Amino acid sequence: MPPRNPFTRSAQSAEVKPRKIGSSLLQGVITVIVILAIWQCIVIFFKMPSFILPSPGAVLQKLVQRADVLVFHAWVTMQEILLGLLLGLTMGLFFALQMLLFKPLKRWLLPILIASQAIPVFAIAPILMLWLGYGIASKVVMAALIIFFPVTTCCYDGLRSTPTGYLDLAQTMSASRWQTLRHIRLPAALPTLASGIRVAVVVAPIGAVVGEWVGSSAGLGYLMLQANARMMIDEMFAALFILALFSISLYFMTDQCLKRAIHWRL
Amino acid sequence: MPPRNPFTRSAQSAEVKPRKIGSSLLQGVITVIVILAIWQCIVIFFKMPSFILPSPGAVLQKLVQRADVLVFHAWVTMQEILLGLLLGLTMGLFFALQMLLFKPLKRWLLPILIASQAIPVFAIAPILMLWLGYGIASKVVMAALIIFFPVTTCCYDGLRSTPTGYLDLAQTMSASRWQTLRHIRLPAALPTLASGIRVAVVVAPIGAVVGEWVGSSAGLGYLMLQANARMMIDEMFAALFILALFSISLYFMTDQCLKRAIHWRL
Amino acid sequence: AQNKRVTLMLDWFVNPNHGPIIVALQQGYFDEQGLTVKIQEPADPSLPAKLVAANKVDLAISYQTSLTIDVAAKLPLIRASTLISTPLNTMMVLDNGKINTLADLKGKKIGIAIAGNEEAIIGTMLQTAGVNYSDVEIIHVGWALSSALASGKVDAIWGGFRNFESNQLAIEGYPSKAFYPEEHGVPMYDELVVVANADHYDADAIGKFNKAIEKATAYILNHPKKAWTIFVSYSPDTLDNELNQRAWRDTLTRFDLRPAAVDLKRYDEFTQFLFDHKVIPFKPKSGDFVPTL
Amino acid sequence: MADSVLIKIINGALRYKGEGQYVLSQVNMSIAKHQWTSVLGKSGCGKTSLLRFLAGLLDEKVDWSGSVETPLQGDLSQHVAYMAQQDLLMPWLSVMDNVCLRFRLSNKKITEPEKQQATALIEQVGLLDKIHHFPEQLSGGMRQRVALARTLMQDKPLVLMDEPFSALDAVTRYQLQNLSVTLLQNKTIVLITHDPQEALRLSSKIYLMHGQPAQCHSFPVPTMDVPRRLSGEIAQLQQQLIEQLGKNHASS
Amino acid sequence: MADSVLIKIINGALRYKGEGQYVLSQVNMSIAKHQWTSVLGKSGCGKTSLLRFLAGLLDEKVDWSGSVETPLQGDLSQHVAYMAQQDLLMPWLSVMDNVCLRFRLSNKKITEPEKQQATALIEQVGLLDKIHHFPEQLSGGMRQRVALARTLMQDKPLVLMDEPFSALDAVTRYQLQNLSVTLLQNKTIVLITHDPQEALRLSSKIYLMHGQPAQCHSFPVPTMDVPRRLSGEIAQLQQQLIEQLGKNHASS
Ligand SMILES: Nc1ncnc2c1ncn2[C@@H]1O[C@H](COP(=O)(O)OP(=O)(O)OP(=O)(O)O)[C@@H](O)[C@H]1O
Ligand SMILES: Nc1ncnc2c1ncn2[C@@H]1O[C@H](COP(=O)(O)OP(=O)(O)OP(=O)(O)O)[C@@H](O)[C@H]1O
Ligand SMILES: [Mg+2]
Ligand SMILES: [Mg+2]
Repeated sequence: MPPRNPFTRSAQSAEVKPRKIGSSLLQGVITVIVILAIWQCIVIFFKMPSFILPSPGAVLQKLVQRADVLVFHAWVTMQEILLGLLLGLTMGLFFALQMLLFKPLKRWLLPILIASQAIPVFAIAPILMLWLGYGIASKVVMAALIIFFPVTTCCYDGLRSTPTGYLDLAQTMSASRWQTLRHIRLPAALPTLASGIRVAVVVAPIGAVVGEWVGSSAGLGYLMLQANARMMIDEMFAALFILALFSISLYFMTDQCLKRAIHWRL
Repeated sequence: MPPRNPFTRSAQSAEVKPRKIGSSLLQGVITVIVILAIWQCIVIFFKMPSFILPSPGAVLQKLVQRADVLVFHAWVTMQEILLGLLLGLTMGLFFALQMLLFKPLKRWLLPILIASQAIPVFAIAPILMLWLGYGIASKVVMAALIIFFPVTTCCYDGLRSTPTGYLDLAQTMSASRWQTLRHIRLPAALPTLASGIRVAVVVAPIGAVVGEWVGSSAGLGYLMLQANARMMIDEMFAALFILALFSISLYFMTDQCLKRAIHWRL
Repeated sequence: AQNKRVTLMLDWFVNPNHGPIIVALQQGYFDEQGLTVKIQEPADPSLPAKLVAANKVDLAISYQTSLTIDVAAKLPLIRASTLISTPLNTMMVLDNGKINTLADLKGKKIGIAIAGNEEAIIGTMLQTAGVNYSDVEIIHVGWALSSALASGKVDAIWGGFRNFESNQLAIEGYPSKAFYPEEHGVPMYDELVVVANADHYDADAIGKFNKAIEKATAYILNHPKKAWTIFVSYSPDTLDNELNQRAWRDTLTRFDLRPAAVDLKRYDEFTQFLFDHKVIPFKPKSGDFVPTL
Repeated sequence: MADSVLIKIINGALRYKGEGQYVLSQVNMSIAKHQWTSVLGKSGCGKTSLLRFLAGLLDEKVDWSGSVETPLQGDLSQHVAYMAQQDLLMPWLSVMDNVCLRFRLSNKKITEPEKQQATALIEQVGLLDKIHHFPEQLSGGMRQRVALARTLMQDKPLVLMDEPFSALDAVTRYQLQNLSVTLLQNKTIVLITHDPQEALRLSSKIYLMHGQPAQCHSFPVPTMDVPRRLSGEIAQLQQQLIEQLGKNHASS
Repeated sequence: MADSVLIKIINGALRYKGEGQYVLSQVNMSIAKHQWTSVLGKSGCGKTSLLRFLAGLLDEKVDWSGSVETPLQGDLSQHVAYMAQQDLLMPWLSVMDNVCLRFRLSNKKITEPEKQQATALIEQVGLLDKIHHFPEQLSGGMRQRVALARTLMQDKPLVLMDEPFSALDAVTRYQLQNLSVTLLQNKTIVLITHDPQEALRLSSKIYLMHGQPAQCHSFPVPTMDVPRRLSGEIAQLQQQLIEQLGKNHASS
C-alpha cells in the first residue's frame, strides 16, 4: 500500500530507534558550517565592522593561531561546566524529591528557589566571592545555580504527574514511598526530566562563564574579558565559538543517551 | 478504614483540585517573610558588612523611602518582562512546531537555537545595540531569548512523545497534520509544556535585567547597576527584592492557571 | 540658529569625573555654543568607544590606555578632548600596616577589573620595587573591586580610582593606602578622554564642545560649592550622597583646564610604554589619533 | 461477486521489524461488502496486527508481503473507521467531545443535526447522564461504550472493530450488538471477537486464525440475515466452533 | 462460621466526591475465607468501585458509610493483591520484570527460587517466548496474562480480580481459570466478571449487583468444589443467572 500520513510515522520512529552516532557526527559538522555561513552573511549584509562582529574567517584564523591559549582556558571552563552540571542535576533532583515527599516543605522551599533564579549575579557577586572565593567553586556554583531550576521544575512536574493507575498498583503492593518513587515515579518521569536535562546541558556553559566574570584568573570567560579589553574581538569570538561548541556537543551527546535510555512511552 | 499511604494521596489531590487563590496569597505573604528571615539570619551570622549585604530592615526602609523611583523603574521592567514572555513563548512554541513538522529542519535549526543560548550577552551587546538600539526592544529580545529555549525544549519533547494510540486514532480519522497537532499532540503535551512555561516566567525577569545592561535609561536593572556604581547597596537590594517578587508572583499566578487548565492525566 | 545635536556616551554612570560635562549641561554652556548634547550611560565601559567607532554615537568618554589599544586595533577613533589629564587608577591596599611598600606585595593576591593593561602597568610598578609580575597572583574580581579588598579576599586592588574607591572604602570604615602609577615608573597619561569617530568627526562641533567644558571647568574651580549643587541638581536622588561629595572634592583638582590642548609627545611616550610591554602590536602615531583641531 | 468483495487479501504475510518470526503467513481472506466478517483466534495469534495493518497503522513497523485488493479508490486507510482494543479516549475531552472527535480532527464544523445524532448515540449506549463527564470518571465498560459511539459517529464504508464488546455484561453487549447492526447497515464490518456466540449472531462470514505464524480458514455459517436469534442450529454451530477453536489451540 | 468469613460488608454505601448520587448503597456482602466469590452486574453498576474501595484505593476519593469487618490484622489493603481492569504494565519493564514488580517495590532481593517461580508462571500463561519483550510488543490478551502472572506472584491472603480473563479466547481463558484456581488455593478471591459461566465454574458464592445506586444479592450455587465441570445442572443455573441479570438490567 502507498505510505500514509508521514507525520505520525516520523514522530514514532524518532522514539523507536535513536539515530546512529555517525550520522549525528555528520550532522554536527554540517551545523557548524551552517552557523558559520549565517554568521558570514550577517557580517556581509549588515556591514558589521570587525571590532563588533569579526568575520568567521578571522575568528577561525585566531582559533588556530591561539590554539594553545584557547585549549588551556577551554579546559578550565570545561571542568567547571561538568562539575556544575553534576552539582546542578543532583540539586535539581534533590529539591524536586524534597518538594514531592514533604508537601508542606514545598510552599517554603519553592519561593526561595525562584528568588534564587531572579537575582542577577553581579548583584550578589561580592557575596559569592566572599563565600566561595575565586577558585573553581564560584563557577561551579554559578553553573549549578543557572541549571538547577529548569531541572527541578521538569523533574518535579514529571514526578507528580505519574499515571494514577501505576501509583494505585504500587500502593496495593504496599510499596514504601521511597520504593514507589524509585521504581514507579522516577521512570515514569524520565521523559519530562529529559527535557530538563536537555535545557541544563545547554545553559550550563553560560553559567560557568558568568561565574568567571564574578572572579577568576582563567577560563573562557576570563579570556573573553581580556580579549575584549584589548580589542581583540576576533579572539573573543574564538572563545565564544568554543563555548557554543560545548553547548551544542553537550546537547547532542546527552540527547543520544536520553534517547537510548527512554525507549518506551507512557 | 485508617488512611493509607499519604504519598500517593497528596500527589493526586495536587492535580485534582487547584489550591484557592486566598491560600496562595497567604502563602505568598508567608514566604516573603521567610525569605526576609533567612536573609536577616545570613546578615547576622555571617557578619555581612552592609556594603556587601545590607540588612532587610535597611532595604525595606529604602523600599518605602524611594517608593516613587522604584515603582517607576519596576513599571518599565514589568513591561519588558511581559512583552518578553509573550515573544519568548510564541517563539518557543513556533520553533517547537517547526522542528516537529519539518523533521529535516530540526537538524539545522536546533544547533543554532542552542548556540544562541550559549552566548553571553555582554559579548554581543554591541551587536544588539547596533540592531535594537537603546529602547525597549533590546530588553524584550533578551528576555525572550533567555526563556525561549526551555519553552522550545519542553514543548518539543512534549509534542513528540504523544501516546502512539492517540496518533493512530487521529490517523484513522485521516486528520491533517495540523489537526492532529492542534487537537491531539498539543493537549497531550500540555503537562510537559507547563514545565517549560513555569521555568520561563521565573527566568524572564532576569532576561529583562540583562537586557537593561546592554543599554537602557530606565528599569530595575539600570537602577541596580546605578545604585551599585554609587555604592547604594541597600537601594540595589531593594530593586533586587522587587525583581524577586516579580518572579515569585509570576510563578504562582502561572501555576494556578496551569493547574486549572490541566485537570487530566495521560 | 538650529542647535547641533550631539550624542555623548559616558564611560559609566554619571559621577564626579563627569563634573565639567554635567555642569556645562546644567549651566547651558552647550546651548551657548549651539550644541544640544544628549547623554547616555552604558553599563559596560568598553561599549562606548565601539559605538563611536561604529558611528552610532558622536562622542564617548574613554581612557587614554583604551584609546591607544583601540587605535592599535584599527578602530577609527580620535581623541577629541581630555577630561581628566592625570591617571586616576591606583594600586590600593588596606591601611592596616600589613603592606607598606610595593615590595610587600611579593607573593600576594592583586585583584583587578580586567582593562587589558594590567600586566604592563602593574608589572612596571612592581619592578620599581624589585618584584616580578610573576611573583604576584592576579585575580579578576570584576564587579567587586573594593569589597574584594575590604573583605581581605585580595591584598591589593588595581583599577580603583583614587578619587572614588578610596573614599568608598573610607566611608565603609576601611582606610586605604594608594600607590600611584606615575610615581612608580609608569609614564603620565590622561585618565578620561573624549573620543570621536576618526572618519566622521565634526571638528566644529568638537571645538564648541571643548569650549563649553573648558568654561564649565573654570566655573567649577572658581565656585566649587555652587558647582557641587549644580552637579547634584542633574539627578539629586542618585547623586547627592556622601561618597560623591568626597569624590567631588578629590576630583576638583584633576579636571583638565585645557580640554582641547594636545601634547603629542606625552601620548607617544605612553604608546611606547604600551608597545614595550606588548599590549599593542605596533605604535600608532599620536599625530594620527590626536589631531589638533 | 467480485464487485461484492470489498477487500481481498492474497497470501498476506506480516512480520514486525526486528522480530525473528512472522506473525501472519499465507493469509487469504475476502471481506464481503456490506457484511459482517468475524475473526476469531487464540490470544496473540495476530488478529489485531491484521486489523491494524488494514487500517494502515503498521506501514513502517512491519514487513508485509502479499497483496490487498480493493475496489475502493486510493488509500484503503482513508475509508476505514477503526475501533482499537484499548478505548483511546482523550482524557482532556468530555464524553460528548470524545464522541465528536471526528469533527475536531477534520476541519468540519459540527452541525446541529450531527450534535443531535451524537447525543442520541450516547443515549443509546446508555451514557446520557455521563455526557459531560470525563473519561477518568467512567467505568471500564462505559469507556468502551464511548469508544463504540465514537466509531459509530464516523461514517466510513469499512469499519474495523477489535473486541468492541469485551468489557460489557451479557445484556448490554446484546443490546449494543443490535444497535451496531442497525447503525452499520450497508457498511462493511470486520469484527475481532473471542465470543463464538457473538460471531455467530452477527457475521455472515467467520475466519478462524491459528498456528504460528498464523493462517486463517473460514468457518461456514448459515445464510440468515443478522442479527440471528439463537436457534438450535446456531447452538450447534457454536459447539462446533468451540471445538474447532480447541483443536486449533491444541495444534498450535 | 464467623471465623470462615474473611470480609463482611454491612450496609456499605459509596459515593464519589463531587458526584450527586451514590454508586452503592446498602451493600451487604460476606466473603468466605479460601473461597472464590464472584460479583456480576451491569456495566457501570459499581463493581470496580467496590473492589477498589476494598483495595484501599478510594479512601480520599469517595464518601463511604457502612462497616467493613475483617479478622485480618491492621489495614485491610495490606493484605490485598489487586488485579485492575486495565493491565497496568510498566512500559519500561520487560515481561519478566513486570511479573517480578513486587520484589522491586518491596525492598526484598529476588531469590533464585522466586525467579524460577516467575519464569514458570510466565510459561504457564504461555509467554515464555516473550519473557524479555516489552509491553508495547504484546497483544492485548498477552498483556492481560502478564498482569495475571504479576498478581499470582504476590502472595496475599486476599486477591481481588477485576475481569481478569476478559480479553482472552475461550480456550486460553479456560486454562488460566484452572491455573488460577490451583495457584490460589487457600487464598480468598473476589472476582468481577461479565461471564456467568466463569462465575459458575469458579465461585462458591455469587453476588449480583443491580440498581442505581447498586445493591447486591447473592445467587445460590451448588456446593461442589471448584473448578466445576459443565454439567446439566450448571447449564441450568447459567440460564437462570442470565435471566436474573436480564431482569435486573430491565428493572434498573
Ligand atoms: N473517578 C470517578 N469519579 C466519579 N465517578 C466515577 C469514578 N469512577 C467511576 N465512577 C462512576 O461510578 C460508577 C461505577 O463505576 P465502576 O467502574 O465501579 O463500574 P463497573 O461496575 O466496574 O462497570 P464495568 O463493568 O463497566 O467496569 C459509574 O457510574 C462511574 O461513572
Ligand atoms: N509492536 C510490536 N512489536 C513486536 N511484536 C508485536 C508488536 N505488537 C504485537 N506483536 C506480536 O504480534 C503477535 C500478534 O499480536 P496481536 O496483537 O495481533 O495478537 P491478537 O490476535 O490481537 O491477540 P489478542 O487476542 O490477545 O489481542 C504477538 O505475538 C505479539 O507479541
Ligand atoms: Mg488484539
Ligand atoms: Mg469495572
